Amino acid sequence: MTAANTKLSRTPAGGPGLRGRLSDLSSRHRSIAVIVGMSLVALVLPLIVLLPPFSSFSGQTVWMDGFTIAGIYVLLALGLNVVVGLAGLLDLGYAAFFAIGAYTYALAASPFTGWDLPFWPMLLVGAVVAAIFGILLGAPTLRLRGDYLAIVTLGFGEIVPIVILNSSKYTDGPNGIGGISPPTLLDTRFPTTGNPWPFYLTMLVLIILSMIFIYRLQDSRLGRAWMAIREDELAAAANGVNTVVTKLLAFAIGASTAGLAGVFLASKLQTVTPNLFRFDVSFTVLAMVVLGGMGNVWGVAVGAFIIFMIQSVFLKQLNIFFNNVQVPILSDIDFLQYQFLLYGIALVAMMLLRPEGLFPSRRRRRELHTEEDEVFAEHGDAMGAAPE
Amino acid sequence: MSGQGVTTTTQPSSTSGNGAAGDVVLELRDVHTYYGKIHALQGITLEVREGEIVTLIGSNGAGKTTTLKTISGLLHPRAGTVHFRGRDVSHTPAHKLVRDGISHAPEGRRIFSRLTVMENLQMGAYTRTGREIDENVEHVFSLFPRLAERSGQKGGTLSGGEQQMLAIGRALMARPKVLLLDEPSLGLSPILIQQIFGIIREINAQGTTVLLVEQNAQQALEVADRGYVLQTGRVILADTAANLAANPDVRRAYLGEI
Amino acid sequence: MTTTTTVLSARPSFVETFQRLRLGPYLFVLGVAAIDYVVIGPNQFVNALTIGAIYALVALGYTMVYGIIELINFAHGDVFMVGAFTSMFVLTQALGQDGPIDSPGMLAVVLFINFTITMIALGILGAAIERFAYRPLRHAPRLAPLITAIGVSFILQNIIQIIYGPSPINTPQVIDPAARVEIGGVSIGVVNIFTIVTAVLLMIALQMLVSRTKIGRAMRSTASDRDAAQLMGVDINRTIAITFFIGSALAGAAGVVQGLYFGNIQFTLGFQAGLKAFTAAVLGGIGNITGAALGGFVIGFVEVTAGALGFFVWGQAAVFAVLIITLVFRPSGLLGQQLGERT
Amino acid sequence: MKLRKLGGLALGAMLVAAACNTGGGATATPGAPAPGATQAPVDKGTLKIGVTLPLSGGAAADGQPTMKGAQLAVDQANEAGGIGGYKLELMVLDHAVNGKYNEQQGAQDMQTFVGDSAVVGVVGPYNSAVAKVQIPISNDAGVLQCSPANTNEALTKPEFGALDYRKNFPERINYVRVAATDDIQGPAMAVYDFNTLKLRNLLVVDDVTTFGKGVADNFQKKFEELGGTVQRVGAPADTTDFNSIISAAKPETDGVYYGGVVTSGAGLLLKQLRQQGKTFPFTGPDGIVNGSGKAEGALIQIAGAAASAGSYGTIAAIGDFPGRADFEAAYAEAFKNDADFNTAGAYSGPAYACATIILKSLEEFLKTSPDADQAAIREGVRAWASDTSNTFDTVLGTESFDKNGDTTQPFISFYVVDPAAADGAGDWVFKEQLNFAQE
Repeated sequence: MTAANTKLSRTPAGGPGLRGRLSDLSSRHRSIAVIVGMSLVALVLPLIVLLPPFSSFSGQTVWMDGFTIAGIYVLLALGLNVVVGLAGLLDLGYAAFFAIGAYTYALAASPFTGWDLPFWPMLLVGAVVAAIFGILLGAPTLRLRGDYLAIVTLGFGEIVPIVILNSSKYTDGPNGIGGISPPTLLDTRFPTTGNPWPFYLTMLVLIILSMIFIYRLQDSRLGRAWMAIREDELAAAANGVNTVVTKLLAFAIGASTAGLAGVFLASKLQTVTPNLFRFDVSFTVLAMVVLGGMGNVWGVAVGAFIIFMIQSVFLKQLNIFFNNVQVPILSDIDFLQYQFLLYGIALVAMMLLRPEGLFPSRRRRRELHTEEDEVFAEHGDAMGAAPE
Repeated sequence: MSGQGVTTTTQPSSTSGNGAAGDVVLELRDVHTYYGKIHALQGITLEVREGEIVTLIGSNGAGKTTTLKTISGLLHPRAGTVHFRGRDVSHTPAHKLVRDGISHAPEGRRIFSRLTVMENLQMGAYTRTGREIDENVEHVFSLFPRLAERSGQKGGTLSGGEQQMLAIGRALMARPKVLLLDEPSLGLSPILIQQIFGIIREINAQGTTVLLVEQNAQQALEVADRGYVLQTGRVILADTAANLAANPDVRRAYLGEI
Repeated sequence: MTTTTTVLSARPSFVETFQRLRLGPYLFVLGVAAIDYVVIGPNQFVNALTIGAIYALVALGYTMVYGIIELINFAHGDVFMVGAFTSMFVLTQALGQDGPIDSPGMLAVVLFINFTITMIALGILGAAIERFAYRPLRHAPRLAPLITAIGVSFILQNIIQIIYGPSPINTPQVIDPAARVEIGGVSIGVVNIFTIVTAVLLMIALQMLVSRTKIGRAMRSTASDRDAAQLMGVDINRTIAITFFIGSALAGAAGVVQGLYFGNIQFTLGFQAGLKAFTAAVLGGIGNITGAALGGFVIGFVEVTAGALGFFVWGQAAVFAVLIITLVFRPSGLLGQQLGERT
Repeated sequence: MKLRKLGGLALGAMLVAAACNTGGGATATPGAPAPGATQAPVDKGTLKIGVTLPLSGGAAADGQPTMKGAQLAVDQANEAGGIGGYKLELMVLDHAVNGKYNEQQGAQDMQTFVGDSAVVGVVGPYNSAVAKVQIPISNDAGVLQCSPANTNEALTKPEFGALDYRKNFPERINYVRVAATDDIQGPAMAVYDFNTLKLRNLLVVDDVTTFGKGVADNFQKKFEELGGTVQRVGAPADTTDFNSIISAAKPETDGVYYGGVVTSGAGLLLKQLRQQGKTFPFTGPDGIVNGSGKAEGALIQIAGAAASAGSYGTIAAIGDFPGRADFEAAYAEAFKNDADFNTAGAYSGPAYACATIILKSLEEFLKTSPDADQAAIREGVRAWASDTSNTFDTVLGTESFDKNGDTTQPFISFYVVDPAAADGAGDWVFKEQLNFAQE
């Protein structure tokens, strides 16, 4: 208790005044840093794949298409990081919001409904619709303890695909929705093959905007409230934080980012099916956030990118490589198949050995390493195992 | 101030037979304990002799409860040692110390609310077996007849005073050499407080050494043989209870005198 | 479970006694069962009781672990799955069985050995998971053990997948699945009866263990107040390990029963079953053993009723809907205390 | 067929040593590609045939034998000296994620193929759901895609919404398939159930997938037209407990149709049916005809040989073709070193046929334009294959495609389980095949 209070007092109250202005300034710098950093990434990635080890696998357009899909996961990880990393709420059904975003656009711009609403405003609509579902789910359950939320979201993540599958009238069920319009800019439709630049750059802009938005939130009063809740909800409440509203905002913002990613996916694939949003998407994104470093915006972005590339390129190449060279045991191992074994080992090892992730934020590392000593944790008499 | 004879009371059940003062059963030497990064005990040195009632007094946050937790093994010192009957127990876990003879009735009673009174007592004798338990239960019931009446009731349904009796009775079930009592009078009516302190005397008279932490310094110094005054994790004063009760600084700071 | 009989002798102020005995939840479940029986008929009712019994056995592990260390052990569903595979291994490799056993004596011996070995093996697995994956994180932020549990779940699934492959695998049904007996004019499968009776017996045994024995008291006191329990001389680590052992052993028993009943198992078995069993535990009031058992049966009713009424695909959604509704309107579940209640 | 010897050029890089031995088999197989007889033996480089299938985890049992069918055709073509001076290379991409087909990965793999200008045609996919995300990409790029196994009618037929998938170039047919569609396969079994098995009241269960629900819908429509009644239930593929469905079946039920593929579901449904004493016929589409009682994860293996008696299934392709024995022998010889997949699967032949069609189109195009660049070759192959007037001699017989890219020889083959086959483990045996070309 005392420990939590002292920790809490470390975070300033925010608001106007010199300190507020200072943090404003630093966040503005951060925005510039994000723009500069991501622009560098945007330039370097297409160039690096022209170099030997990469260029031998596939051509630049293929690589860039892969990067674009990886960007979807980066976006998802950024959003889930708000929920898990910043606010400390475990969301295990994150793919549900991804699905909601994707189906929102699929219904808005496909022959299934006959509508053809433009992509750009739909990005926002998809995000808002996902956020609304996030609030509808979160409002009643966020009052409960954090691990209940994990289970409720897991259940929600299961229900959404089931509902989509079985509401053929509105979603065409397992058939999915095809013929979704790609985005148009200045009356030109984005090419779905051949020229990957429009989708690539769009994704990049989405990531930059999301990162800046999340950084700003993180440095705001809201961000500090999230951190306070993550550390000690009771203490946060005692310090005047409206915990339910604050958690709800984290949940809604996380959901809306997934919605954004969903709209983008639908326009990129031009077809959506319920199968795209199974629980393994939720768990993959969670692994990305944990491995990247919960709470660290850059960390999870980089983590997501690397993990996606490992699973979609590296493991495949490993398979092909060992199949070709015919190493006795290794060529029998199917590396793709054991992707989740690797995730599992990584999650456990990470929590035991390096809970702050591969790319930790400085603050998070400090927090996670203070509690190593024998602490007399205050356990309440929450629930006895007593019968009757 | 009447007080029990400061160090002169002979202990009827004292087995050591080492004179009136008794052996040192418990000794803390320069103990430093932390909560995470918070330096809660900053070098506590104290001793408790067999048969004594020793009290720790001090304001909130002085480290009284932390000292008890460090002795009973719920916390372990980062520096310094705790010796119990000549053995270094600084890093012995709590559940083993119970077996060795240290019982701790923690602050806030911490009784098992969903276990019955009888089950709570049985838990107290967790380290004991068979007939011993029955004897101990009888012993506790003789000290606290109210508990006998309520033995089938859930601990959570007891009144505050009854819960305190249960907490003390439960601690006694292990037949401790040293009983650590943390704020036994907290939240009780004056009559009940009198009753509880009477029982503490009785327990002590029956041969149990008591280390008592109390907000109610007045009462504590009345029953205790000696006392230590703690402030911000340090011992600032150690003396007989009578002397402490007479000390003007103590009277001003802890006994409510202006 | 036993309190239902006490009400018959209750004379003074019925309402008062009713409230004191907290019979509401039991009557609720009985009512659900009765209505369900009328709606879906005896055959479906037996189906519901059977799968409900399996869910209940798995739910016990969730509830015990949550009760004692407040961790949702995500890996528990997969422990159940490992139990099913262990049982298959024991039956086929150690006992050389591949189908129904005719001689009742022989059958009893085989089942006894199978249950014993599987439950002990799974108990050890559960305790080992606790020791290596959860204990080091006992003082870490809450999120850490939850994430570890998810990792352990992946690891268990993939290890079984590596050993037995991804395809569903047949496991010997030593109790002839076609054998049926007539009870009250209803033809019931012998394996159904065996499943239900086994589950109920295990639950009663667990109840006795928890309420009557020293280790049971240690578990309850640890759940109630870990530090106070420690001050009583309870070895917390050992008690928590034993809790994991018992919970996992019960999941192992559920795995045995699963194999006997369905005759086919797959490495993915644990995910769905785990979610449903967890729902059962929450519905019953997590931390409450009787509640978990009741919850398991209710989930069985919900699922089977959906199937019986022709909404099979909605069955799973209905189970999760039950979970969400429970958490929203009665987070303490049927029998549990209010969340976070400190008395 | 004349084999032209090349100076050991192509032989060096052969992955499968056994391919050397299949030389004789290749000439005997009607579908063996005709090598570029008229071309001068110059090395023009390598062209690629893509294969997009789920190949790992639980999907391996479906994907691997199918992939190997295509591999056999390409190996044989290389052994025969390549085509038009080009060597051929199989480019295999697996879109199973965590052991199950994954549409998004399938889309990415198709991007990889279209992004590699050496890819002149693609064999696959296996699952209709994956085709739905791949066709928009391959259509946009104009890459020929030949699926050995897709049966969902919406992929090709405009009246079922196929134009949604080839939105960019609706008139450009780049997706062809050798399997009959579900609007043929489903009704075919409905007629068989009604007329041959004399069933009237069916329990129809589907696995709530694109394929399963689609084929069951088609089945139900036809069966009801014929005068039967249907009780319809959806049960997701990972369902293990069908007891409540079985108990809920109407008392007059005299048979079951299962729409879907076997994960564990169909096998458990069959097993639990028999355990509840229901001995009526169990029928289904190609998804349930997936190997003998010895094959891991196959329907007969899960349900057991005895329980599988009375099971009937269809294959949306020709079952009894002239060169079948030869093909299976060639396959077994070529892959005898592969412990898991050394016998041909239900879609090995169709995949072999698909590869043959791509190779044949390539050969014909190179005859007229030997010096075309890769982009022109790609388009030439697509145009030749989708030209409704062209025919292909394949292992499945003579194939040609209609204006939507569907086979003009939509055969449905009927199979029944013989519990005594496969040394008592039970296996599917061929009963009859019908050509639904005029439907």
